[in-house]
Amino acid sequence: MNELIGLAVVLLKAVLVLGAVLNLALFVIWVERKGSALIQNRIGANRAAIFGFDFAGLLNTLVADPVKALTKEDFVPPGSSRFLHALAPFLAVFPVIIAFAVVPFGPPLRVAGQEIRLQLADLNAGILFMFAFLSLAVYGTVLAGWVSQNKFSLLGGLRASAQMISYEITMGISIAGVLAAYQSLDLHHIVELQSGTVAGVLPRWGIFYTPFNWLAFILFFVAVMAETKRAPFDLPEAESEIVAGYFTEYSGIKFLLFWLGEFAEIVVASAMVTVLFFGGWQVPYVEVASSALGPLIGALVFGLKVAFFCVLQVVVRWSLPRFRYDQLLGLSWKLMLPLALLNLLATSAYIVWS
Amino acid sequence: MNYGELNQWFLREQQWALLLILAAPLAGALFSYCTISLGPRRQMLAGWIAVCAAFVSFAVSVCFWLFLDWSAEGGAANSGVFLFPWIAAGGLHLDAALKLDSLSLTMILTVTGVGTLIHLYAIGYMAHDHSKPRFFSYFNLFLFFMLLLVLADNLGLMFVGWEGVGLCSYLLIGFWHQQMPNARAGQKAFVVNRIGDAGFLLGMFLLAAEVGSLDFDAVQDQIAYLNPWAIEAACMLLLLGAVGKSAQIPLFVWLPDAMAGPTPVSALIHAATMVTAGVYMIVRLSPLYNAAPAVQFIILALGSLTALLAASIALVQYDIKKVLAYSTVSQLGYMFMALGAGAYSYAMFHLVTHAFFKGLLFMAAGAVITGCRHEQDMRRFGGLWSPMWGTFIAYLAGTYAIAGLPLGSGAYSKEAILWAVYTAPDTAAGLTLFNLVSWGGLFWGIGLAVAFLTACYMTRSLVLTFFGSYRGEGEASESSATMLVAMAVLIPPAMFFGHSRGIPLLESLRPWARQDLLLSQSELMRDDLYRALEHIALFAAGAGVVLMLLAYSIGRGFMMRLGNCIPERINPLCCKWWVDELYEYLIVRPLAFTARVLFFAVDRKLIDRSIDLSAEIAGASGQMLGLLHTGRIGHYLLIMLAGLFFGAAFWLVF
Amino acid sequence: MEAAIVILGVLITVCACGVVFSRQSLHSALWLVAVLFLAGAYFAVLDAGFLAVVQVLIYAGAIVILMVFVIMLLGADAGAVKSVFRLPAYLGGALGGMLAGVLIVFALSGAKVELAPVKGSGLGGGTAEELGRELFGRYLFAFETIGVLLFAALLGAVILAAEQKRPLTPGRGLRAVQEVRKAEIKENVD
Amino acid sequence: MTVTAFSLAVGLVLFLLGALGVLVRRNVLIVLMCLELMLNGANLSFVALAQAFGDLAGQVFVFFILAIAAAEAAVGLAIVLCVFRNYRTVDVNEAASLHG
Repeated sequence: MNELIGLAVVLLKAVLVLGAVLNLALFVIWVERKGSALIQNRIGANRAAIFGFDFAGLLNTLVADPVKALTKEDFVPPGSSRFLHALAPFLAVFPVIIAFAVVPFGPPLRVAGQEIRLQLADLNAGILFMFAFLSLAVYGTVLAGWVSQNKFSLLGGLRASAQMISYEITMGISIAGVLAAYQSLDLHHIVELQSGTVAGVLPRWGIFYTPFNWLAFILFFVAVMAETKRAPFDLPEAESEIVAGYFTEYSGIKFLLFWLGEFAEIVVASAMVTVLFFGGWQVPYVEVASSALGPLIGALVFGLKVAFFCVLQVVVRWSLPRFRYDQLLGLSWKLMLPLALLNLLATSAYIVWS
Repeated sequence: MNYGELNQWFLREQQWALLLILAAPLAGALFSYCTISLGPRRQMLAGWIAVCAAFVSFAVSVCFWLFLDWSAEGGAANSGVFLFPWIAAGGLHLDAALKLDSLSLTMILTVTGVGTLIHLYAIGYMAHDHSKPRFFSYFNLFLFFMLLLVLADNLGLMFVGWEGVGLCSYLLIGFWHQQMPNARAGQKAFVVNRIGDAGFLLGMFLLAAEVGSLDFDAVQDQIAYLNPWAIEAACMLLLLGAVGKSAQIPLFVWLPDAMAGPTPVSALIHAATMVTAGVYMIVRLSPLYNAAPAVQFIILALGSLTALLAASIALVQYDIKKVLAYSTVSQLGYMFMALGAGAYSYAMFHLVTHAFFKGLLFMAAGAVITGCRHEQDMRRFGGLWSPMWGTFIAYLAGTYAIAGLPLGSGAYSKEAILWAVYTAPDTAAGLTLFNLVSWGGLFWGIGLAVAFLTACYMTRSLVLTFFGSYRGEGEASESSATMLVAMAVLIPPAMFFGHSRGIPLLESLRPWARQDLLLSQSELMRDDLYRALEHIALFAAGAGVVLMLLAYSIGRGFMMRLGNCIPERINPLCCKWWVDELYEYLIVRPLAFTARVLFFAVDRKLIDRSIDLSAEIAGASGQMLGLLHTGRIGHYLLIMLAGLFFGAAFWLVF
Repeated sequence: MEAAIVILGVLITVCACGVVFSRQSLHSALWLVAVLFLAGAYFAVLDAGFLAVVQVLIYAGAIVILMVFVIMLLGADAGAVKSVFRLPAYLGGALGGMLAGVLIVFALSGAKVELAPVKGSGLGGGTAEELGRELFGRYLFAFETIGVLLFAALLGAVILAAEQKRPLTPGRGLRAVQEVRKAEIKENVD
Repeated sequence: MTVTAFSLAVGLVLFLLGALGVLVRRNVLIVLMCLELMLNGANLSFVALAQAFGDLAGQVFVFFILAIAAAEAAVGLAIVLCVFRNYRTVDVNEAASLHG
């Protein structure tokens, strides 16, 4: 009997999480459209309106774009296999969404004596799980680049694979120090550790956990942005150079899937940052877990933090120019990797001596 | 220093004296060779050094003969000297020791006596030769080895002398080695001698194995305990050595060819001394031979056959030295007959007389050859009795002696041998196979025929050379003084030594004589059988001489017809009974053939080929293995997989 | 025998056949990713959680991407099957089959070998801590050598693949480099 | 048919398919992939036996195999690049100049 209940609970959580992620992704799309307009001092998307109300462009991005994408002709370039052409966007989206399964978005809910973790899958090696699936995301772009049979997309794919591999390493090593500090890979446990305060004043968030975590945060944040192939690092789809890079040949729903994948990745990135460095659902100076409304407040706080970082990423995207390819790789291999190693060294030294 | 003191002094120093006999010729050889550094004019000094050395050893031998009592009653006096322990291998102990007894005394007296005279003769003969030092040093070296052979106390040392003598004969025969025939003659002599020596060696080894020591006395004592067959075998092998050295039936081919050497060499080595070494060896081992009746019979048969053969060939020879060479072979046959009959002392007696008259004959022949400017063919001689009257007298004396005419020394020794052969006891004469006639009688008949033939060919050569008209070119001139003196000195012993039977020679050789042997003049005269045989022999010799004189004076036509009835080519006598051709086809040709076959077939084809083959195999397999490396990774992986598969299968099965 | 294991086993086999028999190299690369992903899942089932994630992260995430990168770089399919000579193929196939036969018999006979009784999954799910303790405990030396090996491989790959502007001749000291630079400048000037 | 036996069988099949691929295929890249396949076969067996014997050594070993596979793939691809630069093809049989 309770297995069924367990199953039901998991299904409920799964639906909940999926809905949250997709909505959040669409919300970010809207934020980007409006945000970029705001930054560039223009009005942004407001054509789609029902009886004159455009709900500040929301209608445009949430209803008009999806409908447009759905109704467009799904064009497959001649000579490439249909199946692979369809597989690429799926591979781009699927891993990112699954990566979200490990994110704890609230303190455990005590219902009828059962303790339910507001976390879809409580894995021992949680963070690695996310990394693993993020690294799978690369195949989407690479496959797309190769299948669309043209030089530009091929170049896009190549650039994507090189970029992803280099920044994945930096990402891994930068958080190694932090995880060493937390002494655990289980995200839920990490967030619990971030309650309370450091030296009375600062909340015991990841960023203040060890003297060097701020460096780890900066490296990690930059690496994650590179992973999402946006903003300064959007070489694989650089419009000016290689005509929208790997999804040149895509249109309609496949193009939308690529977009969705990208923005989902932004959300996952922000989620990782908040969980690791900004205390996930922890509220400074307030014991969220113990209070009755804990789960609700935790989830709300977590959502706010993620939203804040999404907006941050959008702002960064529309303000920094694009890297050149060798600068991109140079940055990763020559600057960020050594820094990450230094950080790891310093953090482990700190852990040993403290 | 009267005679008595001299006698005492000599008795004390006799060991050194014995050594001196040997040392003198050796020193002579070394010094005469040293004169090679002097100018050509002064090289004759080598000759005189050689003569002096020979004379010294002759003088010492004479002293021994005088000062020691050799008569049999006083116990055979002998003296010996021990030089140094030569071989000590396992059970065999050979030491270099010299021994002198009546037998070796007779030998060294003849050897040194005739040797000195021939050295003197050689000075005259070799006057115009360019390498005199080399010649005289070889001559003296020969004398040294001959004396070593005679004085040796055991077979080992005797063998050293035996080989040395063989070496010197080779060197001297091939003295004028610039001409190929002389060199080849030298080689032939040496090879044939070596075959004989091989027999001698084997005999020596057998004796050493059986007796354990090679000393003559030790052998003599052990004879009773030896296995009879071993004795027969040892005697047979030693006989082979003697036959090789003394040029008997199977191995006599080298002696006629040895005439290629200078005449003094022929005179000394191939008439007087070396060829008699075989006889001396058998006499020295007479107790051994007495115990081997079968071998004695073989010796008797061998000797008579050789004598007959050689005498027949000598009849038709035109080269004067060849005639004398074949006569030597037949006279040696005579000596072997005496040995076969057990009359060792008669053999020694004939040996001594033969040394004298044959030496004389050879020196005379040499004088004639130098006189006629080195012409050797008797058909170019003739009427030389007037220009070379000295040589004529010498040759006449020699012929008189060798023919066995009455009162000649040859007669006495030949008749004694004939008598010994006739009365040879059947046991001593060995097997009476067919009991028809006792073997002794048969061999006596052969001996008589040989005596007749000897007389014939000697008078023929005398007549052809000295009577009739001179058929050669140019003027024949008498030879130099030294040669004449040497010949003159040798004439009396050659002619009259026979009478001296009374001299203790036969007496002293008693230990080596058969019991029933008549050893003194008086005994011989009293025996009527001996007197009968003596008359028959003298009649045969006389008939031979008279017949030849008539043939060449009156019956010349008859002689011509007789000669032409059998063409030269197939006349057995002229072709020397085809013995040389026999050896050529029986031995030399097959040997050469097998050598060639072995070389081409076995060595070239089999051995070299197999080595090259292994090299080729290695190369080929390397090549094949090379193919395995195709450069394709697929193949390599395949091979790895195959290995894995077989490994697993192997592991699985076991 | 859980259903998952059987399904995973079958899926892995199918994907493996995909890798081996697909004509295009990229197809086989993708099949390989599938195999690795499923293997990761299989590890997870076999109480090796950390290993599963690491497998997916490193294998699928890095190594195969490298291969895909090379495939795309070389346009590998340009040189598709050219030479006709197929003997090694058939031979390989046959031998492979035989080997398979032997090994399967080998495994079956092995299966009879009494495996140690499953001591309960005293494994603790193969979490990172235990593995870490093992790795830095008993196998520290091996871990260090693996580090050295990886460094060597890194160097090797870089040197091998680097575009050879100047041949790796001995004596590429400072002076040699300057000379070459001078030659290049001269070239440009002409 | 216990879990371990089944896992061993699957590992074996993976290994065999990998070996077959390595032998049969001509494209060197696919050969490399099949090699990875073989290694995975081995990994699978290791983990299965690790679970069977309850000893972590198996997993540690898989960890090392992983590292080695990475190194091998890196160097292998570098070599493939060199070969491609010289022979203009990746066909294994073309690059066969090193022969006896």
